[in-house]
Amino acid sequence: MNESLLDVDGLSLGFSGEAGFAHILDGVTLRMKPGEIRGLVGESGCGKTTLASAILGVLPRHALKIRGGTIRFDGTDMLSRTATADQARVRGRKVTFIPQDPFTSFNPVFTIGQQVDELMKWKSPERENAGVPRHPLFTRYPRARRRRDRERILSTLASVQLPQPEQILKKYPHEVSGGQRQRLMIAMALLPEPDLIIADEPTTALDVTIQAQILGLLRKLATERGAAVLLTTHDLGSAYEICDSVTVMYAGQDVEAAPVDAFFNAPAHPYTGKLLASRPEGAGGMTGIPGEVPSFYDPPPGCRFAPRCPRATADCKRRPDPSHPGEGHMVRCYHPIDAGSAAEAAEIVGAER
Amino acid sequence: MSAPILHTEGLECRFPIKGSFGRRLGEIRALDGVSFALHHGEILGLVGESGCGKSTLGKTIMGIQSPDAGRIVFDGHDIAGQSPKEARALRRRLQYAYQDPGASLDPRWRIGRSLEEPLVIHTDLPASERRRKVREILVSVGLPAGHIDLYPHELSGGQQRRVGLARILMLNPEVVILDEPTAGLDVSVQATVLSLFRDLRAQFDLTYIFISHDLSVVRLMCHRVAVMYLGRIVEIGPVEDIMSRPTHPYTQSLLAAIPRIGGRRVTETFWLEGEPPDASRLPQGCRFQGRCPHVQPICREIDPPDREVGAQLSACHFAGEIEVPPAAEDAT
Amino acid sequence: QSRYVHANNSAYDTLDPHTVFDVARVATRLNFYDGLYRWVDNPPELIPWLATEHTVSEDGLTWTFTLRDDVAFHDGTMMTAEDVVYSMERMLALASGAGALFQPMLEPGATQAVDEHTVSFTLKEPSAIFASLVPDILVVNSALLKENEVDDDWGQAYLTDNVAGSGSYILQRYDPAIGFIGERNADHFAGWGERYYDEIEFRTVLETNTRIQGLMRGDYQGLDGYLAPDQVKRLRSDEDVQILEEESMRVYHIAMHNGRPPLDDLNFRMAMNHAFDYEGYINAIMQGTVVRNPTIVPGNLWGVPDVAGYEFDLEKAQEYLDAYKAEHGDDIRTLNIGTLAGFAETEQAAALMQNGLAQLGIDVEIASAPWPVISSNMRNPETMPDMVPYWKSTYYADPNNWIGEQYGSRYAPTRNVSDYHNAEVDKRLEEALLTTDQEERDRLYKEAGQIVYDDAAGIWIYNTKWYGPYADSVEGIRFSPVGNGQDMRWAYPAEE
Amino acid sequence: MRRVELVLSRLVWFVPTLLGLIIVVFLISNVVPTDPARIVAGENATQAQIDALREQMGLNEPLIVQFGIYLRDLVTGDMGRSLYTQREISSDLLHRLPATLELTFAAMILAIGLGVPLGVISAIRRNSLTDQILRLLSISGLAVASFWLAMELQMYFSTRLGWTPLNGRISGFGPENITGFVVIDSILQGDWASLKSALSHLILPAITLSLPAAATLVRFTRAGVLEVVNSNFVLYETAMGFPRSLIVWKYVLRNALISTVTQIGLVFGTLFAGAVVVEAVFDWPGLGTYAVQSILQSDTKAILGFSILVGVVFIVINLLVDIVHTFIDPRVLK
Amino acid sequence: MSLFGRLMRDRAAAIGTLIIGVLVLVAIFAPWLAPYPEDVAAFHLTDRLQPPSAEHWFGTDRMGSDVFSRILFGARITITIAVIAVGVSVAIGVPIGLVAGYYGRFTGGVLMRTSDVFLAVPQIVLAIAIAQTLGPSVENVILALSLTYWPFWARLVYAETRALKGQTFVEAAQALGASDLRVMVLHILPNTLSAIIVRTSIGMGATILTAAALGFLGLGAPPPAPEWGRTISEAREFLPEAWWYAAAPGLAIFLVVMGFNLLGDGLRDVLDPKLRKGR
Ligand SMILES: Nc1ncnc2c1ncn2[C@@H]1O[C@H](COP(=O)(O)OP(=O)(O)OP(=O)(O)O)[C@@H](O)[C@H]1O
Ligand SMILES: Nc1ncnc2c1ncn2[C@@H]1O[C@H](COP(=O)(O)OP(=O)(O)OP(=O)(O)O)[C@@H](O)[C@H]1O
Ligand SMILES: [Mg+2]
Ligand SMILES: [Mg+2]
Ligand code: NI
Repeated sequence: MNESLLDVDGLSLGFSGEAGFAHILDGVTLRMKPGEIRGLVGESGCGKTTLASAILGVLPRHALKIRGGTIRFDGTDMLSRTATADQARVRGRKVTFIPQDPFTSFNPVFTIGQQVDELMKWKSPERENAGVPRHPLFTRYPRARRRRDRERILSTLASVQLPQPEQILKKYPHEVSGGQRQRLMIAMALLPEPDLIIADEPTTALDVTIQAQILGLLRKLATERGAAVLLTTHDLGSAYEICDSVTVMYAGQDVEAAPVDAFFNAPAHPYTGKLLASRPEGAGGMTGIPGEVPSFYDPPPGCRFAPRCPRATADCKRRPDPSHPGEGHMVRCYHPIDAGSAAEAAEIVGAER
Repeated sequence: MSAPILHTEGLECRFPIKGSFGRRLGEIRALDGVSFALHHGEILGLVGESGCGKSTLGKTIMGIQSPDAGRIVFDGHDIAGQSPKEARALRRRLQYAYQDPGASLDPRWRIGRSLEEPLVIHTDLPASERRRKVREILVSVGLPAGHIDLYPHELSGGQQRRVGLARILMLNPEVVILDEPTAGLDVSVQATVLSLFRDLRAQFDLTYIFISHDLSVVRLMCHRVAVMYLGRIVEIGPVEDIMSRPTHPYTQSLLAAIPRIGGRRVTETFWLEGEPPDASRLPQGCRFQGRCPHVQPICREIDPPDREVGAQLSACHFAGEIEVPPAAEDAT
Repeated sequence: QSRYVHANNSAYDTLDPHTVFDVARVATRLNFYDGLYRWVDNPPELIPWLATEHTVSEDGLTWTFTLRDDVAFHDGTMMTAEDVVYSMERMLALASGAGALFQPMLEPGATQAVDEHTVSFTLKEPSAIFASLVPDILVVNSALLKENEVDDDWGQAYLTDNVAGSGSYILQRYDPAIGFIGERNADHFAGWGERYYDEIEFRTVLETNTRIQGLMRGDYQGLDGYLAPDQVKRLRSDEDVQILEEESMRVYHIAMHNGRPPLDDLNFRMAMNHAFDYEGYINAIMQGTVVRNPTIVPGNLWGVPDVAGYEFDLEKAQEYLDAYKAEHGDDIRTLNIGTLAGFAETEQAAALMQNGLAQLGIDVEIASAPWPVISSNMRNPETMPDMVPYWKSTYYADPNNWIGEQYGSRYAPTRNVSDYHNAEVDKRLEEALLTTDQEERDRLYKEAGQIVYDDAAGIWIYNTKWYGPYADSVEGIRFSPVGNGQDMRWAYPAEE
Repeated sequence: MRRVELVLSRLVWFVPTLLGLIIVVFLISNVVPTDPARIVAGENATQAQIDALREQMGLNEPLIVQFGIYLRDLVTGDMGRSLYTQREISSDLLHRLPATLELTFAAMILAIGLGVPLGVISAIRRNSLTDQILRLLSISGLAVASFWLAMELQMYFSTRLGWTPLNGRISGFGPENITGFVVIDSILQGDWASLKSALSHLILPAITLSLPAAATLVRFTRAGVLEVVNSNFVLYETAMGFPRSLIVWKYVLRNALISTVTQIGLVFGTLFAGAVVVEAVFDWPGLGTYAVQSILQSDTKAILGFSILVGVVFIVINLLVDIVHTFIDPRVLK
Repeated sequence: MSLFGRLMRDRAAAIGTLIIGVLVLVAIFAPWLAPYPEDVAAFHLTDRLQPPSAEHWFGTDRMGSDVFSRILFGARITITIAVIAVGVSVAIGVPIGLVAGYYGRFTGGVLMRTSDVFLAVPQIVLAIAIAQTLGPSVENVILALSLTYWPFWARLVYAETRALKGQTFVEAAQALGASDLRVMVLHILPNTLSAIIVRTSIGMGATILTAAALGFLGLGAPPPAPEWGRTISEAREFLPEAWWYAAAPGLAIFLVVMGFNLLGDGLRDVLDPKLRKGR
C-alpha cells in the first residue's frame, strides 16, 4: 500500500440541485503508483472530469455532497475540510493540472509570463513552504529565487519545444496558437516538479497532427521527470498511445482497470468489449451499443451497465466486487468476457481491413 | 462512371479581415481554387484540419456563402453565387446538414414545427398532409413520433442529429452535404449514427459529401476522399488508394498521426513539426512547405499543380516520388 | 469688519446696470451705481442723489439737472455731465432694461452736457412720468468704459463682469454662478452714518426653502421679501429672525382677454369678477398676509378711485351669467387659464377660479408655462390665454405703471395684454402723461380707474405686502417698493 | 499603434455623432412657442423694438440658414448669448463645468470605491445573506428618485442635525480660481479652511448622486465576477493551488472590471444627468442649476448649448473609457 | 412549470409582481379606493398641511387636500406615462433594431448612428430639452420620453439580432429558402423577446424616475394634477415641518420603481435561456 501515490477508495459523491440528487460517482476506486501513466477513459458524461476535479478540490462546494470514500495523496486527505492548509501545499506543487481547453484556461488579461511567474512565486520547487501566507496580495517574490525560477522556466519552455521562449512570455494568451498554449500548459504543469499530473482531455481541442505531437511530448517528459500522469480521455486511441494502464468508467462507476496491453487485447468487462468494438476499425463499427446511458438522478441499482448488457442477470442488481483476471487487471463484473476465447476476442478487436 | 451530378471548378471564397474604419487588413483564403467532381450515388469524404475550409466548401456549394470565383455546376446548371431562394427548384435537391444540428434548430420551436418549415416554404401542401409527412420522416430516422412536441434542448445529441437529418430529408434531396456528422459523439453513438446514414442512403438514393476530420470514419464510410489543407484540396482519390498509398506529404503525416490501437505508438515516432500557418498569410509556393519534411527549393517558388498518380490527384511537385517515412510505413 | 450676507432668489448673471431692469436683481444697481435721484422709503419718495435739483422748461420738454461736483467713481475719476450723457446714450443704444422706457421719450443725441455739472434732456413730448424715471438714469464711468469697449459694444462685455460706477459699495468678487461681494466705498459722496456694513455679499439661492433654512441657521442675514405666507409664519416663529412688514406696490390680478368672446361681454366679465373667492384666497391661502386691492392701481398710491371692490357672490355671478346667456345663448366654451410654472400662487388662484366657475357650470382648463413663454404669449392677442393671474410690480412709482400700462391702448399689446381698448380711458391716460399738474393727474387717473373698474376689465385681487426677513442683528433697512430694501448703505449691524 | 488606430476610429465617429446631436437638439429647440426677441427686448419693449430685434437676431431667416449660422458660430466656440442673462452661453457653461465635474467625479469615486468591492463580495458570497442584502440594497439604490433622496438627506443632516452645510459649493467664494475645481485649487494654494469647507459641502450631494451609480456598479461587478468565477481559467488557477484571495482580487476582478469599465461611461452619463436635479436641490453652482434656471426661463439657446456640452463631455468620457479598456483588456487590440 | 409559477418561486420577483399588481389595481380603482376622491381637484383651505392622522393617512397638502388620495390618483398618471412612453419606445425601437441588425452594413449603420445620437446625451437631458420646448403637460412628457428612450430598445434588439443572425439555426432557415421577413419575424424576434421583456420591465422603472424628475423640475403635468414628482417639488417649501408631504410621493416612486426592477431581475433569471437549458 505504501507504494501508491494516489489512493481513491470507494468514492461516492453527487450534486444536489433543483431536479434532485444527481449521484455521479458511485464507489470509484483508483490507485496510482509513482511514475505511472494511467488513462481514465469512458464516454462523455461518465464522470471523468468529476473524479479529476474531486482530486484537485475544485468541485462546486455548495451543491457537492460526498456520500463516502476517501481520496489520499501521499498521506494527505484531499477531502477533509479541516486539512485545507495541507491540501493547499499539495495542489499546484505535488499535484498539477493540465486542463482540457487550452483556449480558455489562460487568464486572458495577463501575459503568459505574468501567469507563469505567479505560479512559480507560490509553487516553485524551491519555495520551502508551499502553503498560503496570511496576505497573499502583499507577499513579495524574493529576487534571488525569482532569478533562478526564471531560468527554470526558460529551460522548461525549451523542453516542450516552444521556439523563442522569451518572446512567448511577453505575449498574451490570445496571441499564441492552440498547440503552443497546450504546450505552455504542459510546461506549467511540469515546472513545480510534481509527483502527479492530472491531464483532463488535454488534446480534444486540437487537430490530430498536433495531438500526436502533444501526447508524445507529455509522455516523454513525464517519464523523464518521473511524474505520474492521470490522463482522462474518451479517445481510446490517445489512451493507447501514452498510457501504461487504463481505467474504464461507465456512468460514474469504475468497471475495469488493466495494463494497456491487457486492456486492448483482452478486455474483461462487457462494456469495455462493446466500446472497443464500436470503433470504426472495430468489428461492430456500425452497430454501437443499443440503449441509452442511465440518468444520474435515478441510476439502476448495482452495475449501471446492466440495462444495456446482453450478459446481465438478476445478480447485476448488486454492485460486483472486483475480480482479478490477470496481473494488475481488475474487473467488476459477474460475467466477464473470457480473454482466452478467441471467438470472443475477435468479436471485439475485429479484423484489420 | 456517369457524368458527375455536381462539380466545382476553381472555387474561391475569401473572408476579409476588417480593421477599424472598415479598412481591409487582409483576407482569409478559406477556399483557394477548389475543383472536384461528385458522382451520383457515391460518398465523397472531405478531410482536413480544423479551419482548413471544409465547412466553407459545403456552405458555398449550398449557396449559404457566395463564392468569389469559380463555378459550381449542379445537374448541368451553374448555381455559383445564387442564394438558396433564387435556385429554389434546384436547391431542393441539394441539402446541407449542419455541423451542430442542435444549433440549426430554432430553440423556441417544437421539433414538429421545425420539420414542417421546409414544406411551408417550398410547397403548398395542406397542414394535415404536412404533418403526415413529418411523422413519416421521423419514423425513418428512427425517432418516436412523440418527439414532435419536444423542444430541441430536450433531445440528446444523437437525437438532435436525427432531427437535423429528418429536416433535410423532408424535401427529398438527391445530394446531401454532411458536415462533421459525428464530431463530439462517443464511439458507441457514432456507430449508430453512421449506420443510419448508410440506411438512409439506400432508402432515399442519396449522394453524400461527407465532411469529417476523422480518417477512420471516412475510411469506413466513403468511396472517395479529398484531403484539404488551408483552402485547397491537396489530394483526392479512391479511399483505399489514399489510405494505403498517400502521395502528398500532408496526407502521409495525417495518416501517421492517427493512433492505431495494437500498432506502434505513433507518438514516439511522429515526425511532423510546427503548426499550420495562418490562412490569411499563405506563403508563396506550396502551402505545406513550412512543415514538409521533403521541402525543396521549388516548393518555395511554385504552388504545385495537381499531379495524377494512379487514380489519385495530388498537389505536390514530388507526388508519387517521395517515400513515406519509415515510422508511418508500418502503421499502414 | 461687519458683513451682511443676503440670499437672493435669482441669479446675478450680469452686473450691467443698463441691460437688466428687474426687481430681483436690483441689488447690483443700487449698491454699485448711483442715479440722478433715488427712491427711498414707503410710500416711495424721491431724494436728490447725483443731481441736486432740476428745472423743467415752459413747454415741458427740456429737463435740466444740476449735478454734484464731488462724486468720484470707484477708480477715482470724477463724475461729469459727460458721463451722464454717455450713460443715457448707452441705455438708448442697448434698448433693453430701463432703456426701453426712455426710448419712446428721448431721441439719441437729445441729452446734452450743458456744462461740466449740468445736463439737459430734451423730450419728444412732455412727460409726466419722466421724473419718476430719473432714478433709473444710473451713471457709468464713461472714460473707463470707452477704454474697454470692444467693437463699439458700449462696453457691454466689460460691464457684464465689472463695475464702472460710483456706488456705495465697490465690487470685490463676482461669480455669476454664486453672486458678488462688495466692499464699502468709504469715500462715497453721500457720506456714511455711524454704523454700516463693511462688506456685503449677495448670493444666489434659488430654492425658497433653502433660503429660509439658511437664514434660520445664521448662514444669511437677509433674504428678498415677498415670501409666501407659510414661510412668513415659519420665520416668525424663529427667535433670531425679524420680519419687517411693509405695504408694497405689487398688485396681484387676473388679466382677462377682453377682446375674445365670451370675455368681450361686460356681463360675462362681471360674472367672472363675482366668481373668485377673494376672501378665501387672501385669508386662507395667503393667511391674511396681503390686503385686498380692488383696482389695478395699488391702494397706497394716489390716483386710486374710491371703490369697494367686487365680492365673491355666486348668486350675483349667476345673474350676470344669465343676462349674458339671454343675449348670447347658453353655450359657453371651456375657458383656459395660463399659470406661471413655479409660481404656486398663480396655480392656486387658477384652481380657485376653476372651482368657482365649476359651480356656475363653466369648464376651465389650466395650462402652466414658464414665465417667458407665458409673457410672450400674453403679448399677442392670438395666443393670450383667457385669463392669466400674475403680479404687476413697480418699475416707477406712478399710476401709469399700473393702469396706464395695463389698460392704455398705447401699450397694447406689449404691456396692455388684455386687448382692452376704451377711448374714454385712453383720453384720460394720455392727458395724464402730458400734464405735470399733480392734482389734475390724480383726478384723471381716478376717473380712468373708475371706468376700467366698471368695465370689469380684469380681476384685481390684492396688493402684496413685503415681508422682509432679516436676522435680528440687522438694523436700518430702508424699504421702498422700487428698491426692495436692498439699498444696503442705510443698513447696519445692531450693537452687541 | 493599434491603440492609436482604435482611438482614431472612435474619433471619426465623434464628428457625425456630434453633428447629429446638434441637429436633433437644434430642431427640438426651434419648435419653441416663445419669441426670443421678445425676451431679449425685455418686458417694457414696444412691438417696434421687438421687430427690430428679430431682424437683428436673424430670426426672420429660414431655419436652415439659422442652423448654418449657429453651426458656423459653434465651430468657433460661440453658442450665442443667453436670452435671459445676455452672457455668452459657452463661457457660462465652461465656467460652471468644473463644479459639475467636481461633483460627478467625487460621486464617481465614491461609486467605484463602494460599488466594485461590494459587487465582488456579493458575487463570491453568492446566495448568502450578505449577497441578498447587498442585492436588495443595490436594487433600492436604483429605485430611489435622486432629487427626493437629496431633499430628505438635506432635511435630515443639514436642517435637523446641522452636520453638513445646507447648500452651495463652499462658504464664501473660495480660493482663487486656477483650475475651477475648488478642492484642487484649495490644495494648490494650501488653503485648508477652504478645503474643509469644500469637502463638507461636497459630502451630501456626492453621496446622493453616487448612490444609483454605486448600485449599478454593484450589479455589474457582481454579474461580471460571477461570469468569470465559473470560467475555465479560474478553475485552472484554483486547481493549481493559487491563494484564493489572490484569485478573487487580482485575477477575477481584473476580468470582471472589463465589463464594469465599459459601464462606467454609461454610469457617468447617469451621474451627469442626475446632477441636473441633485444640483438643483443643493444649489450647486454647476451645469445642473444652470439648466434648471434656463428651463424656468425658457432660455432655449442655453439649453441647446447645455445639451451639446453634455453630449460632448459624454462622448469624450466614453472615448476615455474605450482607451482605458484597451489597457485592461489586451484582447480588444487584436 | 409555467413561466408564472417559476417567477413566483423567486421571492424578489414575487414581491415585484405584487407591487406592480397593486399599483395597477390602485390606478384603475383610484376613485373607489381613495378616501377623498374629490380632492384631486377640490380643496379645503382650512385643513392645510395637517400631519398624518386617522382621517388623512398621509396628512394634507398646501391646499388642504388629502395626500393619500392624491397619491392614489397619481398612480394613474405614472402608469399612463410609463406604459405609453415605454410602449411607443418599444414600438419604434424594436423594428429599427431588428431591421438594422438583420441588414447590417449600410441600413444598419445609418439607423444605429441615429440611435447613437440619441444615446450620446443622457436621456433626461434630451427629455428636458424636449419637454421644456413643448411646454409642461403629460402628453409632452410622454412624447419626450418616447423620443429619447427608443434607442435603448433599438440597441438591445440590434445586438441580439446581430448575435442571432450568426447563429446556425437562422442560417439554416435561410438555407431552406425562408424569406427575410419570415426569418426576422418568426425566428429572430421571438428569440429576442425575453431580452425585450426584461429590458421593458426595467425601462418602466427608469421611465417613471425620469418622468418624476421632469415633474420635479416643473416640466410635468400642470398644477392640480397629483403627479408624484411635482408633489415632491410642491412639498419642498414646507420641509422639514410637513415631512409627510414629500415623504409619501417619494416612497410611492421608490416602491413602484423597485417593483419593476425586482420583476425585471426575476424575469431575467426565469427567461434567461442559458439558465433554462441548464435545468
Ligand atoms: N455541478 C453539477 N451539478 C449537477 N450535475 C453535474 C454537475 N457537474 C457535473 N454534473 C454531471 O455529472 C456528469 C459527469 O460529468 P463529467 O464532467 O465528470 O463527465 P466527463 O466524463 O468528464 O464528460 P466529458 O467527456 O464530456 O468531459 C454529467 O452528466 C454532468 O452533467
Ligand atoms: N463567416 C466567416 N467570416 C470570416 N471568416 C470565416 C467565416 N467562416 C469561416 N471563416 C474562416 O475560414 C476558415 C475556414 O473555416 P471553416 O469553417 O470552413 O473550416 P472547417 O474546415 O470547417 O473547420 P472545422 O473543422 O473547425 O469545422 C477559417 O479560418 C475560419 O476562421
Ligand atoms: Mg470532462
Ligand atoms: Mg467546420
Ligand atoms: Ni432573482
